[in-house]
This record gives sequence, structure tokens and C-alpha cells, in this order.
Amino acid sequence: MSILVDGNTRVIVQGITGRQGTFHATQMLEYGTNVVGGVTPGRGGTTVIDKVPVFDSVQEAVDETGANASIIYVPASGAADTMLEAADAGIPLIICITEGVPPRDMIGVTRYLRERGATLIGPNCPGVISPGHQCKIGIMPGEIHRPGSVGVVSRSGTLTYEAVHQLTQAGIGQSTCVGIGGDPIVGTSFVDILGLFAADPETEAVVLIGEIGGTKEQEAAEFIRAGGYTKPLIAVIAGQSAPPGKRMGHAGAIITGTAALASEKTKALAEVGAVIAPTAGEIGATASRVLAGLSG
Amino acid sequence: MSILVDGNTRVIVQGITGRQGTFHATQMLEYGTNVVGGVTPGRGGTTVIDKVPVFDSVQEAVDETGANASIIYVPASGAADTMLEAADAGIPLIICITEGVPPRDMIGVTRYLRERGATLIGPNCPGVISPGHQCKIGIMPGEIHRPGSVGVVSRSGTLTYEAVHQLTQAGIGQSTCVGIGGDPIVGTSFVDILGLFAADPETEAVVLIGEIGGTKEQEAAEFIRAGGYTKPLIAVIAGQSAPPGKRMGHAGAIITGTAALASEKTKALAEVGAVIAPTAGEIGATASRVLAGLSG
Amino acid sequence: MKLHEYQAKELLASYGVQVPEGGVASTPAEANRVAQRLGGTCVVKAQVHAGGRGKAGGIRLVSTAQEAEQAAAALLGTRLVTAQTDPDGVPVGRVLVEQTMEVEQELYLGILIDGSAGSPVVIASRAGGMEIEEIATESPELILRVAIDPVVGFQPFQSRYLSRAMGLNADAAKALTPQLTALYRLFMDRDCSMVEINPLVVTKEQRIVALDAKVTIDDSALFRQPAMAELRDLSQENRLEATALEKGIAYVKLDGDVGCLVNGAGLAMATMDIVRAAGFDPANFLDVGGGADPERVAETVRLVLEDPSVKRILVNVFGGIARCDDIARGIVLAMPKERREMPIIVRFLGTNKEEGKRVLQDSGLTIHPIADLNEGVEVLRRLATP
Amino acid sequence: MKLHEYQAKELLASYGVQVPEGGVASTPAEANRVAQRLGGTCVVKAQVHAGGRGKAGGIRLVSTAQEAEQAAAALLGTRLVTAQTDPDGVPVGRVLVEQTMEVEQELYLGILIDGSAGSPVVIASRAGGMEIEEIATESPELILRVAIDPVVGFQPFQSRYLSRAMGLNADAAKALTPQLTALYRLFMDRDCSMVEINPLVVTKEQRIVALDAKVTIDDSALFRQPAMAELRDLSQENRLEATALEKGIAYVKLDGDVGCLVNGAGLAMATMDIVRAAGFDPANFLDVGGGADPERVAETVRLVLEDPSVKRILVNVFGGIARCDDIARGIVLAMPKERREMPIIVRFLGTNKEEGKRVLQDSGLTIHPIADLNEGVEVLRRLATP
Repeated sequence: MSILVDGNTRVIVQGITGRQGTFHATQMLEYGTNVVGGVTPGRGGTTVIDKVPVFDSVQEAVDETGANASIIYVPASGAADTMLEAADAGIPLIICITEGVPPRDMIGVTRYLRERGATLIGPNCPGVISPGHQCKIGIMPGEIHRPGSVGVVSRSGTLTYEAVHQLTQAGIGQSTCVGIGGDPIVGTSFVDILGLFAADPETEAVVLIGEIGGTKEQEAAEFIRAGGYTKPLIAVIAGQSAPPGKRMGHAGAIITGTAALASEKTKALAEVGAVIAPTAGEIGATASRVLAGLSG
Repeated sequence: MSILVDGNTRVIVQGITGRQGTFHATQMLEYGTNVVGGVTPGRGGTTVIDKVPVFDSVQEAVDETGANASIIYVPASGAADTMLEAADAGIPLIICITEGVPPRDMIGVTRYLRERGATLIGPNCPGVISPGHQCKIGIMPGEIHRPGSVGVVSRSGTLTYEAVHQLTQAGIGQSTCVGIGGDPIVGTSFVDILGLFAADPETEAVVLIGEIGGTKEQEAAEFIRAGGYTKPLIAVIAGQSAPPGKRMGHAGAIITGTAALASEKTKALAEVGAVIAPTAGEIGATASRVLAGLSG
Repeated sequence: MKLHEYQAKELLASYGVQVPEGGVASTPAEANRVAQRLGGTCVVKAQVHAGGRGKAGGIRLVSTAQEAEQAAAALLGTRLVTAQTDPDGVPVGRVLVEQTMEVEQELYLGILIDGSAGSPVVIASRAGGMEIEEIATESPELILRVAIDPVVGFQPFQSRYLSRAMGLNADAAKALTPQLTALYRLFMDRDCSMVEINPLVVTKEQRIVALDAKVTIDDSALFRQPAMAELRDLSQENRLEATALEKGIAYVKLDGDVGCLVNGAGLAMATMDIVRAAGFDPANFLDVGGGADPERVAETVRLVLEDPSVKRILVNVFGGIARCDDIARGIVLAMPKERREMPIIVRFLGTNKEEGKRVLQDSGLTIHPIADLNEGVEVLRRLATP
Repeated sequence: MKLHEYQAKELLASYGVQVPEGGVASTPAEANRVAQRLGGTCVVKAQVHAGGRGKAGGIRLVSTAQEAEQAAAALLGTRLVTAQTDPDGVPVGRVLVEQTMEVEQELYLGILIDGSAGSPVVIASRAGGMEIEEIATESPELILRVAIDPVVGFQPFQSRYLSRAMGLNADAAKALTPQLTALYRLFMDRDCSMVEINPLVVTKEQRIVALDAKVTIDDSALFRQPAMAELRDLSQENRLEATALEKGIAYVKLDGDVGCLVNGAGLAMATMDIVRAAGFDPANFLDVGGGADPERVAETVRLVLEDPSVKRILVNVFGGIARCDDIARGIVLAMPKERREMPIIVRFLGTNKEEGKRVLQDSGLTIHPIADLNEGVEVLRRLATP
């Protein structure tokens, strides 16, 4: 089993004729993802990567291919428009890889998508992969994943790969891995994804990868405290050594004062029973220990 | 029985210290409405009409009085703010009497209220009255109403009074009378109210009073056609003699072309079984005939 | 409140919408100067608040500045009668002198508020140049509607959809997006009830240009649009209607002789319907409004009395937020001594109706109280047959 | 991107927010002229991108134009060191000379984006003058938060709530609403990530005035805020960080000697955490970003090399949207011949990792390939103990 994607997921790639779009569409196809089309305005009627049809609009792509998921690789200035177009065309799962989307745009996008019942993953995220369904909608290196029963959810991109790599090295497969994105406003939160993993019978445990800034990890802890998620949780928070007051890439520490610190997040999650990996180098080992405890 | 209001309705009056606010709050109290407070910023701590406490904010009024309905009498320039304040404070039923609220404001207000689960009646409406519960939240002359089982819903103000007057003269009492308001954007539609009347066991029939402009009457007809409302309906459409292209007060005929004509609306409603009163002078007589048919 | 074409185009240009080069002129000499600047060949357009200018001779194509001056002289100071005006037309106080352009495609574009959706909507069609009502009747399939979400505003993907559906080529499609985005921003910023560009043209160079422009500002928002309110040109409106508008009264001049004084637009229309169904003709639509006090009612009554066709007055007031006694006092205030004989048929119901009746009975005016509208029709008949 | 106080105040004023009268000066003589215009008594404020100016002597109260000139002379051209700057401080290129005012109440006001709510939020407190972190620690109950709905924007009822909760009197409360409304409009129009007015004061005359102003424009939106982008003052930023910023690279200078070249902010932070847990100190935080091509990677590497403290480099790249071969080629492009001996510890995983490894192995640089981060720590130790 899995969350968000499964064997019926039919994916279109918005921005498929761009450098990144073509490259990653190819990688997704090679992984086994059912990429049914692409969208680049003005390029409708052509094909790319030998056989993938390109459409001028998402609506046309949906009408022709029955797509039910979209992945977005367009420049930041056009990303909001692209997400809105996907939702307007009725796509229920929209994954936006683009980084640098202005937060003001995301204020409107998240509301628009919510009102239309669309789930947005990202922006500024690596995407979603379910190894058991050979469905990869994102930019993660597919070969590091193995089918299994541990869910992964993360605000980070490459740190997620690190975690997955360690899990696989330790013989632990993944049900679904979700990068929710590192921007201040993203479509889907830890809480949303934990809720989905809680309801997925074949996910036995979850690895949560947080980082400094914001309060999303504390919200996850609150959700667990309220009983929304009761399976084992392994957590790691990046940025323990980051000097306060400096903005480390996408991590913003302004709003919430001390709550944004790694130590506060670690504490909040440990209090509700999460097992904390001391550094990102020990995610695999920590997960092995937790899972051994389960089967033991 | 009734819709929207009942014996548990506790009303606050926003703008209670203004000329209209004080006058109509007095009238409501005299009718028997449970007016529990009023709101005028800067006048908190005082009382009006002998005993009604005035608060600085809706939140304070709700906290102190347990109000669950609000009626708004403030100038148009402040009406949007006032409706939003009521919804923000958790008031589930907001009735806005004010006319001349700019449509651009209503775009935001209707969304804000919908997201918070608040029902808005109006703006530019006479309000809601349920004679059986002695609950009048509005500006309609209370004495013309009688308890009974006919619902009234109308885009017009004074034409509603005319209709109610005729019903009462004909010995027909009302369950609830709702003026949804004549502005282009209002909180509640004919469809919404017909849905409520459909579910109200003690409403046996409904009088619907439409007018030229827009397509709200056609939407009501669609709703009936789809089975959303199946009780007898008596309808009258004002503006049959209005010359096209001229704006008659609040009626706007631009968007929808011929659909805005009285004849089109009459036709749409007649097609789904509504009994049409030929002029507003014959509403009472038409209703009598329909109800006689029911009991006969 | 309607803007003139030249005002609308100045507003459009300030938002970055492309309009033809040109200038407004209120004298033939000014028109000459603008035409010279434009190189002679140009179009001279009468500035009036009415459609159908072309067929009525209000739009003239000229090829020299001299001709432009003559065309302006022929238009300025006259009254233009079009299919949409009263028989006496509307005065031409200004002409707009504009460059002509080579047009490849004519589109229709409108933005308005869709009441049912509670949001703005863009209406577009490839059948530009025709009136929208005409398109709606003849080829409704050519009318495109795009609802705008107020949080995110008009979006490029919506523009691309319209371009595809209207058959624009890639260059024109690219040019359309910023123009529509700017028009939407203008619509919202300025509290418009309508922006209509017909035609919006694609030029030979694949530019998108607003060849005509109608902008209507929502009257209810004029309090916060002072710059727009200043653009009002009362000369373009029926004198009585303009006076009414200035006083905030909803009044429409009609052809009959029964002056109607009603509160509420719905009841006013219903009253007109009944009057007409009985074979009489209302002199006006009039809604005295909700919170009318005696002085305002008096102004309203004076408005009705100013119309020389009015032979009798029908008052139909169902007091709610309006009170019958206020209305009665207003009538007494307004009616000049020399017209005390004019019959006033009065029906009061609702708030303070008894006091209202008493005020009128004590006033010395010629009052015919009635209990319902059918009785009103009877009184009208009795008065009409001496 | 931070604005200077004087830039922020000019922006505020253009939106109708009240700020003290004053003017900016880049010479003592200019400061004198501004002070004369203000009548002598005024405050001279060093314009630097750092808090804590007051305690560091960067804000001087003077009572004559002569004194203002002297204060300006003492500040201009120096580097101001505050609790928030590097030890070598930031250069003072301009001073803001402003009228003083009689303050009755000092408030805190901030607007930012609440990521969890997905909307802007207004933070306010009656404890103005203190840093918000200080208020949060000492009297969290004095911090008020008001979420703003993006469709309707900031509303008067929210201002009334804040006024009541902060204990403002009726006049001040009335004055607050238009000021907050304007600040919110500015925040949205200009793609701000933060607007902070501390203190926002109530004057003796019950005016509301922004006595200080910090405005930060979201870097990701600078492409559509050209007027704001022009206000950037790179002199205020760490030179390497400023260069990085200009190139769109997320780089933060730190104190150690291990240059870190990592893709992804999360992995970069995690890598720093591991380096430090092993007893070493990273020289920088650096995210090479997602879609880096070789030329951009090369620029990034040059940035790391420009820091003289860097003794060795740790490359940790998990290819995703970034490809290991692009990163490898960028490293080869950037490394000057004379520094080929600098040890580069490299871990490549993911997209095109094999090709990346091959590129480096063939380059002639001093490459230490590692399989995981623990092995990287071992190599660091080995290199550190000769």
C-alpha cells in the first residue's frame, strides 16, 4: 500500500519541454512511473522522449489522457499560474518542484487548491515516490528506494535522499516517501501526511525529517498527542549547529522565536514518543533499532 | 417550526446606537425578539432602550450574552467590516440590512463568511421573521405577519411586505419570511432558502418573489427540477413592464441578457410547476387557491 | 456611473493597457492640432454616453488635419441621436481624435461581477465589433466566460485559454496576457461594475489594442473613488435622472402621466406592473429608498413634480426602515401651494402608517386614501373619466 | 533583502503611513541643513542593516544644527559595531536626521507571513521599544496576533481589537486603523517578508507615527519588485554573503575551516551538524541549489575558495534535480591550478553519481572519495593529524 499515489496514478509533467522537465520526465519513465503526457503552452501536438504527447493546456491533457496527478517544473515566476491551472483542470494531486516561488503567490495558491479539493505537495520539494508501485513523481534518485513499510516525510530534499539511502542500506524498505517542501507556505504539512500514514495499513512506522524554522514539527507533535498518529515515529531535526538569527537557505526563524530552534522541535517530538536520531548520519541505525523493537 | 431562527435565537444589533439601529431594535423588542445586546465601538458599557447592553465589539457581546444572531444597521462604507467582525466572533447567522454596500466588498465578505460557516442574509434586505416564534430580525412591519405554514422568500423588501400583508388578509399565516436582498452579490440565494423550507416539516408551501435582473430565479427553477424542493410554490416576478436597458434600482440586467427578463423567469418557474401570480396584487388570491387545492 | 471613451482610455493607459494614440478636443482647432500630431489620417469620435455612434454619424474617418477640424466642427455643440438615446439625443461636448490602425482581428472583451458566483467574470468572444447581446442571440457558442478567483486574480492560464478559444496566434496570445491582467486590476482597483472593450483588436503587428472602451464605476463605491466621481458628465444624462442620481435617488423617467412614489425597487416595479396592467402609464420608476427623512422625501417629490407630464401621483409606501410619517411630511413639504389640487392617491401600510395618514389628511392637499392597489386602480379610473 | 530605515520610511510615507519629518544625509553639511530645516533639535541615526544601534552609539540626540553636523561627522565613514554585527561592524554611509517627538505610548507592530496558516499575520504589543524576542520571553501575554484573510485584507475591526487590547484611547484608536491598513497594503504590494515598526508611537497629539521601520523584501519576489531591488545596499552585507546573494546562492559565512559544498539546505545543515558533532568547524553554510549547471557550480566553489580560512572542502551531493556530473565539472572549472593540492572530500550519490566521480578522478585534483558521512569524518581526522 501507499499514500497519495498508487498503481492508478497517471501523471502529466507541466514544463516537460524544459531542460529539467525533460530530464526528470525521462527518469520517471525509466523508474516505471505512468507518465501519460506533458504540458507546454505553444508546444501542443508534439511529442517528447519518443512518445509522450505534449499539450497546450492541462485541461487538454486531462481530457486526452485521464491524468490524475501533475508534476511541475517551471520557473518560479510562472509556478503559481501553473499550479492554479492544474487545479482548475481538476487534477487532484499536484506536486510542485519549483523553488523560489514568492510566498505571496502561495497565499492564494494554497487557498485556491484547497477550495477545489486538490492536494498540493511543495513547492520547493523533491516530490513523492512509492517504490512498491514503481511510481515516482519527483526528482529523487529512484534507485536508492526499496519497497517496504516505512513512510518518510520531510521538509528537506536531499536530506530525504540521505535518510532513504540509509534505510535501504539497513534493509528497510519504504511505503511512500513525501517531501513536503521547505518553503514558508507549502500545500501539505507534516500533520496531513502523518494522518495519511496513520490510515495506511501497510505503513508500520514513519521517519520524519524536520529542520529549524517555523513550528511545523511542533504541530506534528500536537497531532500525535491528540491521537492522530499512533505508530512508531523516528525523527531527526537538521540545523542543531546553525547559529541563531542567520537564515539557512529556506529555513526562516523569525516568526516563532525560540520555537524555531532545533532543540525545541526535538523536545516536542520526543515528548510524544518519537525516537530521535542524534544526527542525520544515524537515521538508518535508529530506524533499525525501532523496527527491531517492533518485531521483537 | 421555522427556518433560520427559532425560540433560541439571541440577537445582537450592530450599530444599535444609530438612528435606524435604535428605532428598529425597539421595534424588534416590542415584537418579542430576544435582543440581548448591541454593538457600537466606543460605546461599550452603556445601555440603550432602557436595558439593552452596548458592547465595543461583537466578540465581547458574544462572550457576555451568548448571542447567536446579529443584525447590522451601519452605513455602507463600514458594512463589510461589520459583517466580517460578526463572523470572526463566531456568529452563525448574520443579517445585513444596509443598502449600497459596494459589490467588491461583498466578493470578499461572502467568501469569508462561507469559510467560517456563517449564514449571511442580505445585504440590502428586510431581514428574517418567524411569527410563530415572535422572532423578528429585520425592518419589516411585524404586525402584518401571522403564524402559519407558508414560507416567503424574496429579493425585494417592501414587495415582501405587500405579499405578507395579502397572505395575512387572506387568512394565511407564515412559517418564516426571508428577504434575501436585492444586491448583485448576497449571502444567501433562493436555492439556499428553498432547501431550508424543503426540510422544514411545518412549511407547507412557499411564496417566492423575484424580479428582473440576474438569473437567481432560473437557478431556483433548476433546483426544483433537480428535486431539491418539491412542495407547492407560488411565484411572482416584478418588473414585467420595465423598459429593457434601464437599471431599475438594484436590478441589474447586464450579464445575462434576455435571461434577466421577467418573462424568462416566469417561464422557468412555471415549467417546474410553480403557480405564477399574474401581478403582485394577486399574491394572496393565488396562494389561497393553491392552498385550497392542497386541503381539498 | 459611466465614463466617456476618452476618460476610459486615459484610465486604461494608466494601467498599462494599450490604446490608440490620440487626444481629446473640445474645439475644432484642438482637433486640428491633435490630427496634425497624428499625421493627418485619423478618426474623430463624438464623446457621448451612448452606443450606436457609428451608424448615427458620430464617428468620422478623415485623412487630413483640415478634415479632422471640419468633422469636429460638425459634431461639437450638436446633439447626437442614436438608437440608444432619447429622441432629442445627447450633447457632444468633446471629440476624441485618434490614429487609425491596421486591424487583423476584432475581439470582444468584458469584465463584470457575476452575482451568483460572487466573483468577477471575464466575457470574451472572437466576434468582436458586434454588441454582446447580438452575439448572445446569433452565436452564443462564441461567448467565452472565465470566472476569476478574487484571491489569485486573473491568471495567465486563463488568458491562454481565451487566446486558444478565440484562435489567436502565439504572438497575439503572448501580448494578450498582460493586457487582460491590467484590465482586471483596473476593474478591481476602481470598483467597476463593468469594463467593456469592443473591439479589442489584434493589429497587423500582433499588438493588442483597446479600440473602444466603456467603463462603468459602481455608484455605491463612488464614496471611495473620488477621482472617478469627478469624471461624471451630467450633461449626458436625462436631466431629471441626473438630478435624482446626484441626490442618491433611484429614478427613471418613463413615458406616462402617473407619477409614482414608492419605497423599494421591487414594490416600485410591481406597482408599475399593476398600473400598466390596468391600462395606465407610469411617468417614472422611483424608489424613495430605505432611510428617507422628510427633507429627502420632499426633494424626491419635487423631482416627480418637475416632470411636466405628471398629472396625478400614486403613493405606495409599505413602511419598514422607511416610515410613513416621514414620507407624508416630505410630500407636504414639497407640494407647492398652486398645485394643491393635483390628486394624490395614497396607500400607507406598515411603520407609522396611522401618523402618516393623519399628516396628509391635515395638510390640505388633495388626498385619495386607498387600502390596496386594486382600489388605487379604481381611483385612477374615476379620476381619468371626468 | 533588507531596506535601510530611511528607505523603509520613504516607502511607508508613500503609502500614507506617518513617519517623523526628516531627511537622509551622506555628508555632515547635509546633516546640518536637514537639522536647520527641523529647527535644530533632532536625532541623528546611523543607517545600517543591524539592530542595537542605540546602545552602540549609532543614534544621537542633538539640539542644534551644529551638533547634528558633528554627530554626522562622527558617524559617517566609520563602521558601527553592534551586538548584532560581526566584530568589524558595518559601514555607516548615511545618517537619517529626524525631528524628535513627544511620545505618549510606544507600541510594537510587525507584519509577516505565518507559514502554517498560509496567510499574513499582524503581531502587535503595547510593550513597544523592546525587541519582540524579549517581549516573547518576558511577557508573552502582551503579544497580540491577528491573522489576516487575504481576500478581505486587514479590517478595521481587527484594528479596533488591537487598540482595545493595547489600551489605546479613542483618538489614538481612530488614528491607528488607516495606518495599519496602509502598512498591510505595503506589505502585500511590495512582496515583503517582514515589516516591523518598533516603536510605533502614539504622540501627545494622539497621532500614530512610525519612529523606526524595518522592511524586508522577499528575495524570491525581487524579480517583480525592480524598484525595491534597486534599494539593495551590498556594503551592509558580508562581502562573500553579498556576492553569493547576487548570484542567487544561499551562503552563510561561519567561523570554521571546513568549506562545505552541499546541495539542499536540509542536507547542508545536517552535514554541518555532523561536522561539528565530530569536533570540526564548518567554514560556511552553503546550498548549491537545485538546478545548478557547471558554470554556476564553479562560481559557488570560487566563493568558498575566496574565504581564506578554508583549509579543506567537504562536498556532499545527493543528486536529484542537481546532477553529480554538473557539480563535478563545476568544481574542476573553479579550482585554480595553484590550489590543486587542497584536499576535497567528495561524496556523490544519486543522479549521475558515477559520471561525477569519473570527472573528478580524471581532473588531477586532490580528491578523497567517501561513501558516507562517517567516513568523511574519518578522512577529516586523518587530514587534520599529519
